[in-house]
Formats: sequence, C-alpha cells, structure tokens
Amino acid sequence: MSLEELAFLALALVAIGTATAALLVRELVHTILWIAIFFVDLSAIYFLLSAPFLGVLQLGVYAGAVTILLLFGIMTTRKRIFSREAVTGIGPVPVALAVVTFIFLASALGELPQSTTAVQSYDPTALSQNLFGPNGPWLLLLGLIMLAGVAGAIYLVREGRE
Amino acid sequence: MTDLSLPGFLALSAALFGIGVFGILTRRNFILLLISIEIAMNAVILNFVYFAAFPAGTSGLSGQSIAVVLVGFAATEVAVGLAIVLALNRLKGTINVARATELKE
Amino acid sequence: MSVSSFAGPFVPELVLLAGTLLIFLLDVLKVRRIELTGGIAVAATLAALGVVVADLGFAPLAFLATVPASQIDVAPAAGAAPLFAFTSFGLVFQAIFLLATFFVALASVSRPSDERGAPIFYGLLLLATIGMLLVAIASDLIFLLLAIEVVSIASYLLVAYTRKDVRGLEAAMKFFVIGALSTVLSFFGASLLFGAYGTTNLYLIRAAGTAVGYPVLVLLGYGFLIAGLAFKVTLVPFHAWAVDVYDGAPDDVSAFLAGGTKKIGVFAFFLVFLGPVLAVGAVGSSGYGLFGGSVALGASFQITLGALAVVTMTVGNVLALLQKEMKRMLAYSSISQAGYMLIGIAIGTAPALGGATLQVFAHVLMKTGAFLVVGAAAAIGVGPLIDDWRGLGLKRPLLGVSFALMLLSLAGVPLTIGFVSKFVLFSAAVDAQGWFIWLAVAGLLNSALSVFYYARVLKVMFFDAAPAPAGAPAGSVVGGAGPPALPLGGIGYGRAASLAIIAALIVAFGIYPQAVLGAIQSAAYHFVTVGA
Amino acid sequence: MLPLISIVLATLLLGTVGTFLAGSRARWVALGTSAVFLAEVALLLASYPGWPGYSSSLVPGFSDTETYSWISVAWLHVDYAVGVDGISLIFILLTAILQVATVVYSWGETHRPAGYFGLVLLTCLGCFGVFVALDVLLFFLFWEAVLVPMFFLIGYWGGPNRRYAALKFFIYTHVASIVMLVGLLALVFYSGATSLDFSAVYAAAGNLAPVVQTFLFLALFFGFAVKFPVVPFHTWLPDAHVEAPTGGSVLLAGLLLKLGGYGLIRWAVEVLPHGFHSAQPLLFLIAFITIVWGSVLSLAQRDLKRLVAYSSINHMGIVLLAIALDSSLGLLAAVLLMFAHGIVSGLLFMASGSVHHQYGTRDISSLGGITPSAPALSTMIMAGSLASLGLPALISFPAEFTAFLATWNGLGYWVLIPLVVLVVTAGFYLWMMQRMLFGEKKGVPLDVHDVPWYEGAGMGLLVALTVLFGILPSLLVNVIVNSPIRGWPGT
Amino acid sequence: MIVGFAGTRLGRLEWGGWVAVAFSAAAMVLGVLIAVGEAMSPGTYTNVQFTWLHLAPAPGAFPNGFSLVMGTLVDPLSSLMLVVVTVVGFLVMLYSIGYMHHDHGLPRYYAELSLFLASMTGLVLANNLLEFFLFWELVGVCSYFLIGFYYEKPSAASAAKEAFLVTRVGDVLFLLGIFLYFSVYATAGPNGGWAANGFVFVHGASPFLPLPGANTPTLTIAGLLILGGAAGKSAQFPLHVWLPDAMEGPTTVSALIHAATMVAAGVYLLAVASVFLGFTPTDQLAIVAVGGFTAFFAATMAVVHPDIKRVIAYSTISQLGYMVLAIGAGFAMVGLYHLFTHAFFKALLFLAAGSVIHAVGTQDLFKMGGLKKHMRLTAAAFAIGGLALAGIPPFAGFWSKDDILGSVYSVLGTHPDYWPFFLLAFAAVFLTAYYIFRAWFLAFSGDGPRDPSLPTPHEGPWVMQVPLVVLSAMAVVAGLFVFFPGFQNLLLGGAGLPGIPPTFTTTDLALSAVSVGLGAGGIGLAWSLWGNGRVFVLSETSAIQPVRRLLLNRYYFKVGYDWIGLRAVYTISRAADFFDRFVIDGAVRGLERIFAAGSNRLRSIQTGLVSDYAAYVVGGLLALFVMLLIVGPYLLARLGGS
Repeated sequence: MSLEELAFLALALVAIGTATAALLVRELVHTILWIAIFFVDLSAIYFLLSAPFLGVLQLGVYAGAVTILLLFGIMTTRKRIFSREAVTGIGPVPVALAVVTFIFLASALGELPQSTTAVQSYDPTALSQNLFGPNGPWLLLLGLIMLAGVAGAIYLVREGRE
Repeated sequence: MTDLSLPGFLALSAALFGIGVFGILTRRNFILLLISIEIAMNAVILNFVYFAAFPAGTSGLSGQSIAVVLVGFAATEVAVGLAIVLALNRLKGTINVARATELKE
Repeated sequence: MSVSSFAGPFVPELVLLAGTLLIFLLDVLKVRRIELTGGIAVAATLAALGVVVADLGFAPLAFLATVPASQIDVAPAAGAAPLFAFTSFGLVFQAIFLLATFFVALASVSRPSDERGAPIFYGLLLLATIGMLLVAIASDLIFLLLAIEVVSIASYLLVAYTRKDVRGLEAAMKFFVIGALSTVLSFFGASLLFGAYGTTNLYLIRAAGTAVGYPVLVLLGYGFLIAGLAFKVTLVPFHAWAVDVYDGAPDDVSAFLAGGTKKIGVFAFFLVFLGPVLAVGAVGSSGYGLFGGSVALGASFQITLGALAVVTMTVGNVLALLQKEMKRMLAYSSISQAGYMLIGIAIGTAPALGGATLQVFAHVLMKTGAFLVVGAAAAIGVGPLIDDWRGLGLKRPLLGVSFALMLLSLAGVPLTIGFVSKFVLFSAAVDAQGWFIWLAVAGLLNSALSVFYYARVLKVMFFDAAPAPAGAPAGSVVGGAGPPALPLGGIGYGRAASLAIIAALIVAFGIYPQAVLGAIQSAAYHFVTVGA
Repeated sequence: MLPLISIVLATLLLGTVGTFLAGSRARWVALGTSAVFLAEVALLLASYPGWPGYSSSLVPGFSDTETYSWISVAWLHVDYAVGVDGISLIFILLTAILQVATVVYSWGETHRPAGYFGLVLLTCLGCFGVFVALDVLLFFLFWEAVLVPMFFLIGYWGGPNRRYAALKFFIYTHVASIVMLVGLLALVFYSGATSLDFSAVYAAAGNLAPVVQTFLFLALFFGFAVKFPVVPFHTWLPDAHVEAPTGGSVLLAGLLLKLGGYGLIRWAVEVLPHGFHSAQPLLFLIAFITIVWGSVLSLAQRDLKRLVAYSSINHMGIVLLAIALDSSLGLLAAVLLMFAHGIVSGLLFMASGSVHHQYGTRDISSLGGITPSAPALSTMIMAGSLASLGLPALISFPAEFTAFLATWNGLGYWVLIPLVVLVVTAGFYLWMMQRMLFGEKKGVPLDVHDVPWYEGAGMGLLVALTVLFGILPSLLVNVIVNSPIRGWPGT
Repeated sequence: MIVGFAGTRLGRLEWGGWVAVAFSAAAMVLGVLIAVGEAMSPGTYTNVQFTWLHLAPAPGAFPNGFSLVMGTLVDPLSSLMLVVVTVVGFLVMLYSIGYMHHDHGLPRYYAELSLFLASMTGLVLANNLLEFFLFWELVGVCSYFLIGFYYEKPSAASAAKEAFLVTRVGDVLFLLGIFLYFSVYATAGPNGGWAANGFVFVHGASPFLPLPGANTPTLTIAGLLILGGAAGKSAQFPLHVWLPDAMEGPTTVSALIHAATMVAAGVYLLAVASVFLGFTPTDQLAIVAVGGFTAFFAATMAVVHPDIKRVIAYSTISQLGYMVLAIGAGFAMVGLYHLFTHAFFKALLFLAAGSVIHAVGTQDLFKMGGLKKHMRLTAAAFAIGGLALAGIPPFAGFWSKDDILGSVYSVLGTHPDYWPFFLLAFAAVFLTAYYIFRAWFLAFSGDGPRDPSLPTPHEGPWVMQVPLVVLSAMAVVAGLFVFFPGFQNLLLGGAGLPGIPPTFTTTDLALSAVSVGLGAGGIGLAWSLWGNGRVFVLSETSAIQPVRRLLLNRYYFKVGYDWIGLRAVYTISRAADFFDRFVIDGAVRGLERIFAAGSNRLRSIQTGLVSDYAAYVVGGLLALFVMLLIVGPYLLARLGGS
C-alpha cells in the first residue's frame, strides 16, 4: 500500500467519523465543530486528488462561509447556544434505508477498475477557461439561482413592518 | 503523480451519502437536516472531483467545473433553507420539523 | 462560444429577466402597487410567449422570431457537446410554461393592491419562469439540473413569500427539505453517469448508449436521476411533499407549482429518457442485473417507468377519493395526472411523446385553472373543505362553470381538452402495441376511478343547498383591515379574465384539438428523430 | 344535399342549451326541440331509400354522410363523420319518439325543470350521436356523453337511494366503456387502419389474426354486455331503474340499453367475424342464462319497476341471442326487438312512475284493484304488459316471432329455452296485473284520481305506436334491411 | 274486409251495445253470404292483402327470400266456421243487451267482445299459419279480459290468469310446431316454400304432405306440437283445467267464447292442419287418444259437479274431445260438422243457464229447483239443448255425434289401436246424457228452489228470449242441414278434403241405435236419481265415495298445476333473487369497500412529518434500484428480452 493510499484511507476514515459525529452529538455547537473538521478533511482529499482550486474553494466556502452561516442559524434560533437537543430515538427503518442505499452503491464497486492509476491533474487556467468558456452557462445559471435565492432569502428574513 | 484507485473513493462517497441520508431521515432539528444535506452534497462534489481525476474519457475537466458550480450552489441552498427556517422560527418558535405537522393526510 | 454570441436566441429569457430586475428596482424605490408589478410581469410573459410562438413558426408572429428556423431541430455535429439546443419540442414546452405563468400572473393581479409581497412574488415568478424556459432548451444534464434548481429555489421562496402564514412556511420548509434531498439525488445520479460516460452531455450519453464499461453505475445513476426528477413530477412515492405544499402554499403559488413547475420534471424526463431511455432495444451483452444476464437496457427502463406510472396514478386517485379538503383533493388529482404523463415517457414513441405533451398542455390549463378557482373562492370567503363549496356553482356562475369545465376536463369528459389528451395518449399506448396496451388499460381504469371525486365536487357545487350566509361579508377574509372589495363580487378582473380564458381554451381545444395537436406531434417527431 | 344530421345535432344542442337556460319555461323549449327533432328525423326517414315501401333494387349503404377532418397527425386521423343506415335510422326514430314521450310525460316536473329537461335532451343528444357516428372517436365521445346526464338524472331526481344507484350505474357502465375503448383502439391500431373512420377500420379489420380478433371481440363484448346488460353484469340495472326518475328510467331502458345492442352489431359482429364466431358459444350461453335469469327474477320482484327492469334483462337476452345467431333474420329480429322493447319498456316505466305518483308506492303486494279508480292508467299497464309478453298486433310480436324463428333456424331445439321462458314471462305479468290492477282494493287512498293528462298523453303516444308498428312492422323492416350488414341482402 | 268491424270497439256509451250488435249483425250477414256463396260454388279463393315483413333473397339462409304476409282464405272449412262465429256472435251480442244491462263497464265489455269477434273472424279467414297464430293469440287475450271482466272478484282475476297461462303453454307448443313445419317447408313446396311466401296454406292439388321426406319424425313431432297447441285452446287433456274456471266470466262470454267459438279454434286448427299440413299416423293416433280420452274424462267430472255452468263447461270439453277424435281419425269435416251443431246447442245451453242465473242469482244447482214453473221458455230451451247434447234424434247433436262415432268406427278395421278411445267416447255418450239431465232435473224440476233465500225467478227481457228461441230452433234443425245439397258442398269441401263418408244417411244403424240407447239410458238414470226434485245423496260410507271426491277435486290436476306454478317456480325465483342480490351484487359492493378502505389506509401515511416523506423518497429510490437492477432484467429475461 502506497503512502497516497494510506493518506486517503486516513482522510476517508476521518471524513466518515466526523460526519457521523456531527449528526450524533447532542450539542449543536459541537456539531458545527465536527462538520467544520469534516469540510477541512474533504478539502485535504481534494488536494490529494490534485484539485487544489477545489480544495481552496472548499476551505473558503464550506469550512468558512457555510459553517458560519450554520452557526448563525443556531444562534438566532436558540435562546442559549449551548443547549442540548432532545434525545430522539433512531428507528430501525431509517438506518436500514441508509445501509441498503450504501449496499446498492457499493455493488458498483466491483466493476470499477481495481488497479491504482495516476490521478489526472488539471491546470487551474484550463479549469477557468473551461468554466468561463464552453461551460459558461453553468455559471450563468448559478448566477440566476443566487439572484433568486438572495432576493428571496433577504425578503424572508427581513422583519416586515406590516 | 499521485497513484490511487477508484473503488475506494466510490466507497467513501457512498458512505458519506448514506450518512447524509441517515441524518435526513432521523434528525428533527432543521439545522441538522441542513448539515445532513450538505454531507450528501459533499459526497456528490467528491464524486465529480474523483471522476474528473479518473476520467472515463480523455479528459474529465468539466467534472471539476461542475464541482465548482456545485459548491456555490450548495452555499446558496443553505442560505435559502436558513431563511425559510428562520421565518418559520419567528412564527412557531422552534425549528424542530416534528412540530411542523399541521399539514397532513 | 461566448456569452454575447448566444444572446439573440435568448430573447424570451432576457425579456423576463429584464422584467424581474425592473420589478426589484421598483421595489427598492418603494413602488409596490400590484397593478404595476403585476402588469410588468404579465407584459413580460406575454412578450416572451409571443417570441416563443413566433420561433415555433406561427406565421402571424414571424416578425418576432429570434431563433432562425435553421437552428431548430438540428442534430449536433459528431462529438460536439452543446449545453443547450433549440428543438421545436422544447419551444412547445416553453410556450406551455409561459402560458402557465401568464395565467398565474394575470390572476394574481387581483390580489389586494397594497400587498407588500407583490414585487418579490412577481420577481420570483419570473425568475422561476426563466428557469423553466432554460429547462426546455437544455441538452446537458448539469445544465438541465441547474435550470431546474433555478425553478426550485424560486419555488421554495414563492411558497414562503407571505412570511406570516404558518401553513405557507411549513409547506416551504417541507418543500425545501424534500427538494434539497431530491437535488442531491439528481446530482448524485449525474455524477455517477459522469463517471460512467465521462461526459454530462445528453447527446453524447445517448450516442454512447450501453457501450460503456460500468453498467451498474449507469443503472444506479439513472435510478438516482429518476428519483430526483420524480420529486418534481410528484410520482409516487416521491409525492408526499406535494400534497402538503399545494395545500399550504398561497393559492396562486399552488396553481403555479401544480400547473407550471411540475411540468419541467416531465420535460426533464423526456429529455433524459428520450427514445426511451437512451436507445430502445440497445441490448447489453453482459450482466446488467445484479444477477447477471443479458438484458435490453431500454426495455428495463420502460418497465420501471411504466410501473411507476401505474402506481402513481392509482395511488393518487385512491387517495383523492375520500379527501375532504378541496386543495388536497386537487393535489392528489395532480399526482395521478402525473402518472398519465409518465405513460408517454415509458412508451417513448413519438406518438406517445406527443400524447403526453398534450396531456401536459391540458394539465396546465386544468390544474392551473382549478387552483386559481380555489384562490378566487378563498378570496370571497369560501372555506377549505369541499363541503364549504355547497351551492357555489349556482351562486357564482363564473366560478361554477369554469370550475366545472376544469373538473370535467380532468375527469376526461368528452369535448374538453382533458378528454382529447387522454384519448391521444392512450391511443398512442395502444398504437405502440406490446405490453403498453396495459398501460392504456390502467390509465383508463384510473380515469374511471377519478371520475368519482370530481363528480362529488360537482354534486356539492350544483346539487347541494348553499349553506346559510356566514356573518362575515364576502371579501373580508383577505387582510383583517377590510380592504376595498374587488370588482366582480370579490373575484377581481385579473382572476376573472384568467379563468375565463382558461375555460374557453379547455372547450376550444376540446372541440378542435388539431389546433395544438398538429404542432405538438410534429415537434415530438423531430425531437425523437434529432435526439436519436 | 342538406347536412341533415349535423342540423339535427345542432338542433338538439341548441335545444339543450336553451332548455338549461330557460328556467321555468324549460318544458316548452324542450317540447319545441323534441318536435323539431321528430320532424327532422321524419325527414331523414323520408329521404332514406327503402322507406316506406321496400324495393329490392336499392343499393344499401350509409346515407346522409358527412365527413370533415377533425384531428389529423401522422399516426392518428380522426374525422367528424356521420351518416345513417337502416339500423341507425330505426334507433334514431326510437330516440325521437322517446324524447317526445318523455318530455310530454314529464310535463308536471316542478323540481328544477330546466335541469331535468335539459338533461333529458342531453341524453337523447348523446344517443343520437352514437347512432349517427361513423368514426371511432366520435362514437365513443357520444357514448360517454350519454352517461353524464343520466348520472345526474338518477343522482338528483331519483328515489331515496339515488346516490348509490347513480354511482353504481356510473361505475359499471364507465368501466365497461373503458374496456370497450381499449378494444376499439386496439382494433384500430392492431389492424393498421389508416384512420379512425368506420370505413377504414372496416376495411382493415380483415388483417387481424383470428386470435387477436377473439380477444378484441371479447373486450368489445364486455363493453357492450354491461350496457345490454347481460347476466352477470346486470346488477346495476335494477338499482338504477328503481331509483331513477320516470323520465330517466324511460331513457335508460328505452335508449341506453339499446346502445349495447347497436354497438355489438356495428362493431363486434360486423368487424370481427372470426372473433365473433369463436365467441359464439359463449354468447349463446350468456344469452340463454340472461333470458332465464331475467324472467325468473321478474317473478320474484315486488316492486313494479324492479319487475319491469328484470323483464328488460330478459328481453335483452333475447336480443343478444338473436344477434349471436349471425343470420340476417336474427339481426333483423334483434333490431326490431330493440325498437319494440324501447317503446314498450318506456311505456311500462312511465306506467310504474304514474303508479308511484298516484299511490305513493310501487309495491305490487300492497296495491290492488286500482283499475276502478284509474282506468286509463290500468289500461296503459295492461297494454304495456301484453305488448311485453308478445301479444300479436302489438309491437313485440313480429320481433319476437322473427327472433324465435331465427333461433330455430340457427340452433334448433334450443329455441325451447326462450319459448318456455315466454310462459314464465306471461306468468309474471299476469300475476302482476292480477294482484295490482284487479281484485279487491287495497291500500289505495280514496281520493285518488286517474293519471294527469300529460302522463296519459305520453303513455298514449307509446301505446299508439305499439299498435301501429305491431300492425305494420314493415314500416320498420323496410328501413332496417337496407343496411350494409354482412350477409344482408345486397351486400 | 271482415277485419274492418273491429271498429266497433268505439262503442262508448249506453247505446254502444247496440252499435256492437249492429256491426255483428252486419258481420253475420256477410258471413252467411260468404258461406252461402261458398256453398253454391265450392272452391277456394285466396286474397293476399299485404306483406307484413319482407327480406330479399339472400344466399345461404333464404335463397328465395323471406316474407310474412297477411291475407284471407275462404274455403268450405273456413266458411263453415265463419257462419258459426258470426251467427253465434250476433246472437250472444243481442242476448248481452239484456243480460248485462245492470253491469258496470259495458263499453269495455262490448269493445272486448267485438275485438274478440274480429279476431276470431280473422283467425278463421287467415290464409297462413302465422296469421292464424296471430289471431289465435288475440282471441286468447280477449278471452283473458272477458273472463276477468268481473275483475273486482279475485277468483275471476285468478281464473283469467290461469286461462291465459295454460293456453300460453299451448301457444308455445303451437309456435314450436310452426317452426318445425317451417324447417321442413321453408324452401320446399309451392311458391318457393314458406320462407318466401309467408307460411301460406296452399289449397288443393299439392298439399305439403306428399313432399319427399316429409313423413319424418320432424313432421310427427310437429304434428304433436300442433296438437299441444290445440289442446291448450280447446281445453283437451291435460291442459283442460282452465276452462271450468273460466266460467267466472259473464255467462254470455262463456257461451260465445268458451263453448261455441274460441275453444273450437283448437279443433279448427287441427282441422286446418290436417288438411293443409297433414298428420303422420303417429300424430293421428295421438290425436285420437287425446280426443277420445278427453271426451270420457271430462264427462266423468261433469257427473258430480254442483255448478250449472261448470257442468256445461265440462260437457264442452267432452264434446270438443269428440271433434278432436274425429279429426284424428281423419275426418276433419265430420269434426267440423259437430263443431257446427255443437256451437248452437252449447250456446243455447249456456244462454239458458245464463237466463237461469240471471233470474236466481246463483250457479249452484243444489240451491235451484222447480224453475220450470216460472221459466218455461228457458226450461224448454235447456231441454232442447240437453237433448241435442245427449244425441237424441232428431236434434242436432245426434246427427253430428253419430257421424263421428260412425266414421271412427269405419276405420277401426284398419286402425285397431283406435278401439279403446272409440269405446271411451262411446261410453261418454251415456255419461253425457246423464249429467246434462241431472242438471236439468236439479234446476227445473221439483216444486221450488231448495234454497228459500233465492229471489222469485222470472224470464229475461225479449232480447234474451229471442236468441234462446233462435238457438233452440237451430239446435233442432242444424243437424238436418246436412241434407241440403249446398251444405253438403261445404262439408264435402273441395278436392283433397277428407269429407263425410257419402254413406252417411245409411250409417251403421246398429251403432246409431246403441248410441241413442245409451243416451236414453243416461237420461233415464238421471230421471231415476234426480227427477221430480229428488236429490240423490251418496252415503258417506259408499265404496264410490273416494271416486266422487276424486272427481269433485278434478283429479287433483289443478292442485298439481298450482303447486308447480306457484310454489316451485316462485320458490326458485326467490332463491335466484337472493343469489342475485347478495352474491352477484355483493361482489360489486365488496369492490367498492376495498377502494374506500384502501383510500383510508393510504391516507394515514401522509403523516405531515417531513422526515417520513424523506423516508418515502429514499424507499422509492431503493425500489427503483430493485426494479432496474433485479426485477427488470428478470422480467426481460423471462419475456425473451425483446
């Protein structure tokens, strides 16, 4: 097993662990901590995959902006930030559904090439040319989504005077 | 360059997706729901990134482009979700989705 | 391709975007009168509709055309991966979408004129419409899904736009959660397909067919895609949100969701599962199933979609049978109607595509109209239960007659567009022969079942005695301060006009369906030919 | 050449709309429409070759045909195509007669008359449409259009259990029409017909493999069998009849049941000979069971309307038998019998309606000796009963006689079954008359008058026609035999 | 042309009766004229009036086409019958004016009676079997109405129903017989066969009988079925039960329909069939058997009955048996001759009985007595009728009845199997004489009514007396008509009719003597038991008491028929009704419940909790995987992967 593979294994285990922990801890603020680690961990995986631009983006948007947004959400909806969630039982059905989903996805593992190959890396310039060139419409669409989202979200959270 | 194999990544994203699904199905706090969705969304982005790194064709560059767009999209989604739930919280005083079951049957 | 080079063909979208921005600008300037913002929206929609219809080649409007005929229904060069393409089929859908928006926008003008949410409502409405128009020209999976997201995000916020309505916000929350989950599913599916095909371009994916190394990945990817799109189309069991959302959302928004945005899912199905589902009869050589064996990929999708269609219409109808609330009954009926449309996709022949499209068109008229009637009824103080509608048909003839026509059309009674669309659709199913005839049988039996609850509403509206007049005068429900009563006994000109137009179209196209069917069918033929 | 059929359709349509809008004067509009309708039908008849005198040199076929393209896309061609042949003319005549009779009979309807008369006219419009349609879609369209007004007639103006009856009627017949529609569509598309026009379908039907024909025939037959109705698909009928208002019952028995027979002749028998022949034993079996079942059950009924309803089942069994024989004589008999049954059952249902109006009950055992207080009503009941049990010089006789003769010709001694049942039929009618009309007065209020003039006039019209066509059946026969039916003279 | 007088149905007012009488008189004149014309120049003529129904020739079924026609045929057979119908009809009409004057519903009465006469005339003149059947049914329904004339009486309504039903059984047999003949003659025979020419009787040279292959089991069965039809109408065993009950109708009706005309239609049918269709030997034996047996069988029941009208009714059945016997033996005209004479004396008997009933208001013989003091004319008329019935010369009955016995006797040599029925018929002569004079003695002789509550009897008005006188005269002389050459022409008929043996004036004298002797003996026995107001009471312990009970209960036939008709069939139909309502219909209701239950069950999954909705989505996703990855491939592999 090569070093890269070992690194991936470790990062993957951390990702799974932090994601699980984020959902299972009973204090929401701890959740935010775990999820932040999760985002950072994924960023590391992107670097491992030779996608540095995405790694940086992940750090900036997810580990930064989204995490803070979530924290903000918690703070505005709670009177006390460090309060525990009520314990909710976890029924067998959701777990089973999640596990079976995983099993179905895992059934595709067998047909993928098993051998290790070199990861293809891309020049960030090529990426930007692709993003703003032929695949430009995706960004335009993202712009429309953001326009709608921002306009609506601002309207919603703004205290009405009526 | 870096040598890795594909199945491990698929297993990771499958696991993350499963965790996300699990969260969506079991968590009642809306913030946790959002986090679950983001975990699953990260599985998606991860998918695009590693499929870009192990392209089925000659180049998987557009996979990375998609990943970039999706990161932006996911952030917007979180903002919208938060806006909705904050408005709901203002009226109901809770963000527990189990308390929002007025509409049923 | 640069941004400026494709601005020309996007005139409808740009018109709508301009309208949106104008409305937001006016909002910032505190000009919020609904007559003005609504007027802008209606005008923009009409203008866009005119352009689209002209693009389709209707001679009287030819001066408006922006997409040269030579660019419509043109197959891409080999290896090219365009993100969007102009097909006459897509243009037909654009026209249908714009029609839905037009009805809603027109009817909404009749809301109280000092409502503060008006600009955001119309802005989001137009933004969603832009998304819908873009769905109709997509030829790339990611483009398609992002366009759908434009609509979705706008829709979540539209459902919540009243800000003060607990039911609306609860609906928005549910809508958002299930919508986000479905988005994840769709993108996950797209990522798997990307992994298997190395591209997200639908032409290339179709061209590759089953000649791909990772068949299970492909099947899983399509499974995720079906699930994600099924959310939009409200297929059972992906439907549960729809009932609560249609119920909780403001009436006009319900109309837009059921009549309008739902159809982008249908078009997405057409696009993704064209022909049907990759290429019909492409036989894989080895183990597609978990248990191996040689199968026809396309046929497997057909069976799956067919089963989904039958389950959807049956469950929708059975659930609607005993529903007591009007909007929820309409919601269930809308779900079952989605099942009919899916029949066309499962069959995948050009006639079936045409039939399903006609059904989409009919459904836009019927369901948009029905929810608008509910809105109008609520505006004059009618309660949410079906029983609250007692005697309304005779008391308010406009509502009564137009609603009766819509329900009869939904039930598939002759001389309405609903009858014609079902007839064409089921004819197409029989025409496809093979086991598809059972889809026709299932659909027809379901339409028989559906007649019950429609007939019940008619009975309540026309046969049962009206309840004793309530203490509150008509129109007092909207706004506690007692806004000035709207013209036409509280219904308002905009709503009345919208309803009248819909009712007239239902009958007109019911009597002479050739007016739309001809265009739809030839578009469907081109779509199948170009896509293959 | 005038587009006569379209004119009739327009007349009925305008009349219906006018009636709906006319409020308390609806009955006048309805009567006017009916009169014009009748006149136009008379014109149609007069212009039809072969009426009133028979001429063997005539070329049979559809006449007064009109065809306009309606829907036309690459794979689907639907026309607005109408026309009549002898068989449809007979049914059209029946429609016109029953419409007039029903409108006159219902003259005293005070409960939302506009709706009532409008729906009556609409029902007749639908039936007329079915009889003239020469295109599959048009046919089905009218076929379905009949259901709606009848549903409302039963559901709104009916008896105490009307909602249940209306729904049941609707389920049964609607499901049946759906199966029929699938059958028709399959017929069109599996045979490769170029359009939904009758002529195209007729021409292409020969391409179908025999097995396919059998399945299609069974699908179509199911659709028609429920309309007929034959055992075991009949249970909607007694309920619908008992609960329906009199006018509804008349149209239901007089016209709607005929749609089944008409459809069977037009579609199943004509177009799918192979399927028809392979299903023939089944048809015979069902027909015999229906004949016996309808008659035996009539005997057990206490409600006058139920009795008449079951006797309808019995008669329609004979019709099915006659059609199933696949002989020209059998078809002739079937058409005649349907016409006869339309008139006679209409009469009997009117009579039972009048009994109900006058005495507040239709329970045979609680009535008795009503003849002295209501001689006219009693006479109508007697006339109807006697006609129904096949008395010569009344309308059913030539029909039943031909039917039995055809049965004898086709099946030999099996004719004994309907013949023996004839005695049972006579039995229950006589028993009913003995207990209800004759004997000592029972349960009859003292101040009962005879039927009002309009009810009497409605019934009287039908009685007169019963006698007229009973004595001169050739008036009908000469029209019928000019139809383009397989195995019919001249085709 | 004759059918035209159905128009009398218009009689609405009090004078309606006179209108009817006038029309029937006109009909009588016409009828007699036709008969006289026929008698003067024997021959036949047919006049087809219109086509009722027509199908052009079609290959396969009817190569010569198919028609039904309506027409008239006058020949000796029909003209003889015509005279009977119109003359008796007129007299009964006239009599009715007096007899019925205090009844309600007279217009109805006259209308029905006129319709009956019209139908009967139509039947007689019918030129084809279908038309025959048509009028046959019509007279049946008129009979139904007239029996039920006193519809307020439950017994009358019931009797009417019974009559209709029993004759309906006969009608069905008749119809089936027509079909059987049709299957033989449809395309064979003159004028392209029956299918082409409409079942028309063809007279004379080429009757159907000699057709090759005609003498087959089919024809035998057809003949038997015709016999069944005739038995229903003419109340022959075993369909005889209705006729005595039919006496619930007015006496005039009994006289006209249930003695003289309609019941004779069955006999007429047999005659017509024997002439135009022919019977096979088996048929003939069956007809002889039915006739002979009925003649005796009915007479036995008449012996004990206390009701004056029913006694006469049984005698009618018995006499009809004679006619049937004659026709069966091959002597159609002899049978008709008896029909002719019988019509007069039986109408006479009924009208006389009617006169009695009119006077005393009861039909029970044991309540009457000594009426001849008050009603001389009636007593005389009844006596004349009785003598004629008993076959005492020179009264009408003697000639015809003796003729029958003689004729049958003459063929006994070739048909020894007729012997028992001949003997039964012969024995019936004795019984006939006995029961009719038993009735006479009970009613007329003695000192006065046995029931003192009866009103003082009196003769009826002139309109009732005239028919009595006329009929009495006819009863005396009708038998002698046979000596007129013209009448002989009628009886001998045209070519091909098996007429009265030319030696009838020298009939076997011994046979006549024995028969007259038997008749006289019967009268004597009656006188010895009942004469002069005596009442013969059979001791309760007598050995023949069971026989008497059996006879009084009419051999329990009616009980049996009622059981079949009411109990058995009704029970079956109730059971079928139960099955229909609960099993067939129950299945439908069950389906409905399933839908409602399904709707409620499904509705409960809409919990309102968004997590559940998400679970449905994921569940659906997994279901899709199962479909796509497992079910779909499996199905396609199974179906051939097309």
